[in-house]
Amino acid sequence: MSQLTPPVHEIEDLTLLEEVAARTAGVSRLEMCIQCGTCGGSCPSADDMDHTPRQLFAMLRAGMREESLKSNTPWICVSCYHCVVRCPQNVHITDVMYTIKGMAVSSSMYESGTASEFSQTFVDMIENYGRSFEFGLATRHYLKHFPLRLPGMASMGIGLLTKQRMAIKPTRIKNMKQLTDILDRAKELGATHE
Amino acid sequence: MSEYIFYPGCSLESSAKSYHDSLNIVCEKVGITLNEIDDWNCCGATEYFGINLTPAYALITRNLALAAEKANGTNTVVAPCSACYLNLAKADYYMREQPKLGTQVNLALEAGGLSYKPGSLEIRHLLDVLIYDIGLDTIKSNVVRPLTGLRVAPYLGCMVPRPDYEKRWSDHEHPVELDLLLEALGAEVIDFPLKTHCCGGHMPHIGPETAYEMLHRLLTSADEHKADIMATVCPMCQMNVDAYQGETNQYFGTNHKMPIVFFTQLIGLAFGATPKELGFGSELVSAKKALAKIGTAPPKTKKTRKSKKKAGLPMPQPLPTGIRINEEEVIR
Amino acid sequence: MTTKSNSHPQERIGVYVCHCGTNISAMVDVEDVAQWAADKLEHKGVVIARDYKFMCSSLGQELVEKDIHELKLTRVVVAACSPHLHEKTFRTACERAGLNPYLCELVSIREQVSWVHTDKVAATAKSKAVLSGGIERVLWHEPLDPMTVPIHPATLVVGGGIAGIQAALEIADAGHPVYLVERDASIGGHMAQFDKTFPTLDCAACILTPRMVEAGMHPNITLMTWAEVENVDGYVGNFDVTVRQKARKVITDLCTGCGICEEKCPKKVIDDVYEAGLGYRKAVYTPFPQAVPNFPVMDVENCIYFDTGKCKACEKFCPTEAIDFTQEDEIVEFPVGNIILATGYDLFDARRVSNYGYGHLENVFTSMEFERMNNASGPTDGEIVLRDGKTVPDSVGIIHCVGSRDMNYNNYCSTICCMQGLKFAHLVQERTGATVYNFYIDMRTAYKGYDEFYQKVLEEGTRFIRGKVAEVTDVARLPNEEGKLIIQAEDTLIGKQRRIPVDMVILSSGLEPRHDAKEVAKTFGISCSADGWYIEKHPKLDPVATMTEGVYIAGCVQGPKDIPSSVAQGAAAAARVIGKIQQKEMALEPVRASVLEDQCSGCRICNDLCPFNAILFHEDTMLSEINPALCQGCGTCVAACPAGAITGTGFSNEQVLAQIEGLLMDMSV
Amino acid sequence: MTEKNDFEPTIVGFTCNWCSYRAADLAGIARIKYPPNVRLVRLMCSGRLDPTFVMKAFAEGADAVMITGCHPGECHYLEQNYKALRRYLLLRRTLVAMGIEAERLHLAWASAAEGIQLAREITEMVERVRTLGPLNWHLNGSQPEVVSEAAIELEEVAA
Repeated sequence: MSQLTPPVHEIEDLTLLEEVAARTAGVSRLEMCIQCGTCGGSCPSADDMDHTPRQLFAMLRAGMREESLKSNTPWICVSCYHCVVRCPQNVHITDVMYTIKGMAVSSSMYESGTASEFSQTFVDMIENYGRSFEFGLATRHYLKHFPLRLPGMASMGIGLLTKQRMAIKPTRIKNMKQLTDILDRAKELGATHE
Repeated sequence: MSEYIFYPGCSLESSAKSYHDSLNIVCEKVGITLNEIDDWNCCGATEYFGINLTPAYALITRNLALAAEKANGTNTVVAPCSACYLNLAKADYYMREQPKLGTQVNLALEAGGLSYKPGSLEIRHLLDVLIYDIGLDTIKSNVVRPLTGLRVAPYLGCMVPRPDYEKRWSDHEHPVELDLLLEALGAEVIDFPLKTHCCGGHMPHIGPETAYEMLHRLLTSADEHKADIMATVCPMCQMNVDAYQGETNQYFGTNHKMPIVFFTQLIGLAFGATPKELGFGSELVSAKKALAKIGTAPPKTKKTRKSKKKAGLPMPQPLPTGIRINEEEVIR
Repeated sequence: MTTKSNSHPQERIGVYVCHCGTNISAMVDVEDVAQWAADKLEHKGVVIARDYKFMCSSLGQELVEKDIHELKLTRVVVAACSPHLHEKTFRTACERAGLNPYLCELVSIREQVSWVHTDKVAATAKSKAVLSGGIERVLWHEPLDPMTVPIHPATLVVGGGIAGIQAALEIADAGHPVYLVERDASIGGHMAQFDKTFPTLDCAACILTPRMVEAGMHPNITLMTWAEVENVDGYVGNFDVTVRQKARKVITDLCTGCGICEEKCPKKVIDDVYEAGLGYRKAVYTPFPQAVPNFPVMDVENCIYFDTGKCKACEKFCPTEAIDFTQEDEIVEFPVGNIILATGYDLFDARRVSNYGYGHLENVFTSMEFERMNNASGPTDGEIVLRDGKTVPDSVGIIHCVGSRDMNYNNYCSTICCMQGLKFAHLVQERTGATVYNFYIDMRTAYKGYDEFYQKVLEEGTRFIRGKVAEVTDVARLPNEEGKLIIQAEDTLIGKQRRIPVDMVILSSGLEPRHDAKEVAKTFGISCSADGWYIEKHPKLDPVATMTEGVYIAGCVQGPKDIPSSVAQGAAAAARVIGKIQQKEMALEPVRASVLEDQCSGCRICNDLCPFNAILFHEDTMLSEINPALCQGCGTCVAACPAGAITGTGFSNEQVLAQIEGLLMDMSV
Repeated sequence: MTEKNDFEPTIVGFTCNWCSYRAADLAGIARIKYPPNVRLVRLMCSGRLDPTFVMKAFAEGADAVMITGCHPGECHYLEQNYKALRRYLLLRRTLVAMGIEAERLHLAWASAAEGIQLAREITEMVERVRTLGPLNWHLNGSQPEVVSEAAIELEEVAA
């Protein structure tokens, strides 16, 4: 059975496939893939992926570490879980995608930053406020990655603001220290991606 | 009076305020008391898992720990947001499936003086509670302004019916719960084939073209079925379909004008609340025109797939559409 | 130490340790084991301990026989391979030498020692322990005589599909009486619904109906259709069967099968059974023209007369006054010696895979619907058309593995669907010229002539896409998809998602156990795997027998299989039964439980525990008694008897407790 | 630590003639390796398992006992393995009451086809018992008489 995020040195002798399985929350069943393609067939964003999920799993099996972690596939995954409920082998595909993202980030393999930086920006918000903060997220993210889209989007943004659907000031939870302590401890414990 | 622990989630505080307002009205009418978790934090949406696993689960579980502390007779947490619902449910389920995760998360929670025993809470979506606890009969009995004449596309998106760890829904692809609920309000519910398809998720921020494509599929199908309005259970779906409809139109050169509102807004309307107190008007694609149809006679051109009755070969009967027709329990 | 010193001082034990070539001796020091037994277990009664290259060879057996004669051995222990392989060999050797065969014990030091361990010292030590356990145990063995029971010559065959028909004909042809009981109105089973059969493309009806007629006319076959087995009592050789003959509402002695009643019946009903929901029948009907027997049955639920009290058109027009609205079910009882279960399968309900749209999208068809559509006597007179009843499709997609090889539905491979899918591809192409796409995970075309058929279909130009279909939808994205069904799948050989627009989709559905398989298994006292297929006695060496003596299985009831395999199993089961009948009586393994009358308190706890209803309670004496012919020797009652009043031959408490002692002889307690 | 690792437990395994004993045969035929610490007793059915057998094994010095049978629903004798399951649960309670760790009694299902699974179960069991260390229950003050009394009590409830 898969072990949760053991320190890196403990899993050195695992194959790439075993390592990904071991780093995935829950029981991934990744080794059970029969390469049927249900995932790739179900995926609403497959057209934009470098590899279909099935191909990615074959690459993990073949030990193609660099190619797997550089693939844009997990970043294009929209977490729709269609593949998960249809997978005949009950592979926890979406969670495996999260794992690959994490491994790509920690090994600095994934370079086209839009997706990973969106995640990082989001996480930074949470770590600062305990809540997500859409206005700040949007402006920071779009200024950096889609400056050209901003004028076109301004009307939407103004719409959201005037309809009071986007707060200009973030909300912070009361016991931010508690959350920070928990997250810091969690990061020490799961020193997976560092 | 049914009491539930309530986890609103970040969206309901800002972009999905109308969801919050309307669900409060609906819950009050049907006798649901929601006790909000004190000082809850963000669930991490779909973003935190990809960055750091243990903190992602610790982040979610802090909420469960806070909720369990004030459980006070009830152990059901209601989450109206799909992503929140899924994340809370997933954390609870995976910590049971893989006890080591639970141990590790609890070690982290300890740093904040908290703890949570996996499995001690039941995490459910608001729609689930309305259908299976309150029941369609109660809903029906509260209807004072039937939504007759309004053609509604029920839209659930992904994270409510899937992955469905606890087998709470009638189907993963074509669940009937939302349809039945909207029918109970008197609305004309279209057989929306994409009701559990993706709205694009976080793609508007990452690869907008991918998102436009998905939104285009949804809008085209809803238009083809002559829907007046879409009703959703998910703040992200609402945001994407509503806020990025303009960009999608630009990208494809189309002219979709499909309003999308929260299902609780429609329930509230049928229950007699005013559009204003339900948060109508905050949608970017206005629902005004659609709402004007309430009470009017349904249009003559009634074209749904089911109505094709021609001399030909008999169609198989669909599986009985009773709610929750899941697999028989297997002893193991 | 609680171990008694030799409690059987009079016994003289011979111990034989086998080398099995080097299979055992490479990992176990067999000489040492034998020497140790001779030295250290002498006080247990071991008078000779030998090791030998091949104990199972005739020389090895002669060694045992010679020792029994010369050393007056009263017990024999052989340490060799698994008792499932050679227990019989050594028992027979003992018998030849005049020793009761049940005084021999085999202990396994090959499968459970030499082949699974890697440390010779530890393996040798374990061998000694295992041998010691066998020696302690054999001391408590008792001479047993196998029991014999007479075999009733009649056989019950349940299920009139091709497997059941084959079995019934074989037995009947051998001159023995057969009761063939079928739940539906006619025999023929699923095969009667098919049009062509793979890979030869024989017409199913052409090859099946002669066999049906033969079964219907055979003087040795009593055909009972529209009937169900309600209860089975008794045991091998002597079963008592109770059958419910459901009311046909037609007097078969008078009916000539002219069909006028069906013609005149005003009520049209969708035929969910024979026509797979694609066609209609009347409320009084024979399921198909070649039905055997050719008598109609009345569908009371749909009959206008039973609903409103009016109509009776059938009665009015029947020329022989054969309609009887008052007819009731009848209970029929008869004895048989053996039973063959050939109750077949249910087709997987494709509506459960909601992403394939069956029941929702009108031009999605199941394999059985397509079979009927293809059949010249079917609802479309053999025309392949869309649900509108007239449009011939230009393009057809065939989806394999529907409901099979999928943890969400059935985990197993249904084995027939690949060939079925290929057959459909051929038929569509031959009859419509449409473009055909087959979507598969793995192409499984094992067995004679099957892969050749795949070659043929490839040659015909069917487009094969390797990928399990994700969904079938009518939501078009591109103009060429408008008005079509779109099959969305990953073409795994190119690693791209593809959307193929087609006019018609055929789902090659898998096979499932009958919905009532578990209850039926209970009625016949046999076991059922967790998924519902019946369990054979041995998956390789005894595929048609069950663990219950006298009950055999044939065809899909044992697991998904095609027609040739079903026929082969039907014949095989018949051969087993004929063999039994001709023995006239049979010996039963004397592993049985019995009640020690003086210790039985009459508490009746054992009565309900027995899975075979072998325990009888005598109200007069207030004692329980075990019918040795019904008892299968599981020992549950022995373990449960609070008074310790039940003993199980071959597995008595003394034997097992002694064996445990022996096994742990090296433990210093 | 090293003391515990040197300890080689002795485990008595009860097998069903129709499934787990055949699984053990199959493991042999397939040459699957597992530690030699388990000694098997063949019964006709796990339902034949008399609680006294387990007590006897402990009394004779076994460090642990393994009960194996057909999967639920697959019993050769219809459903006697459910009775084994019940007795197993009762036995575990009794063992705990007597000061023996519940982990020393283990129930595993293995069909005739599951040689690999049975070998894995055995390997895991040996590892578990190795960590538990030897069963020194006589030194802990329990007497064999206690065993037989408890066994009698069990027999009464076993039905």
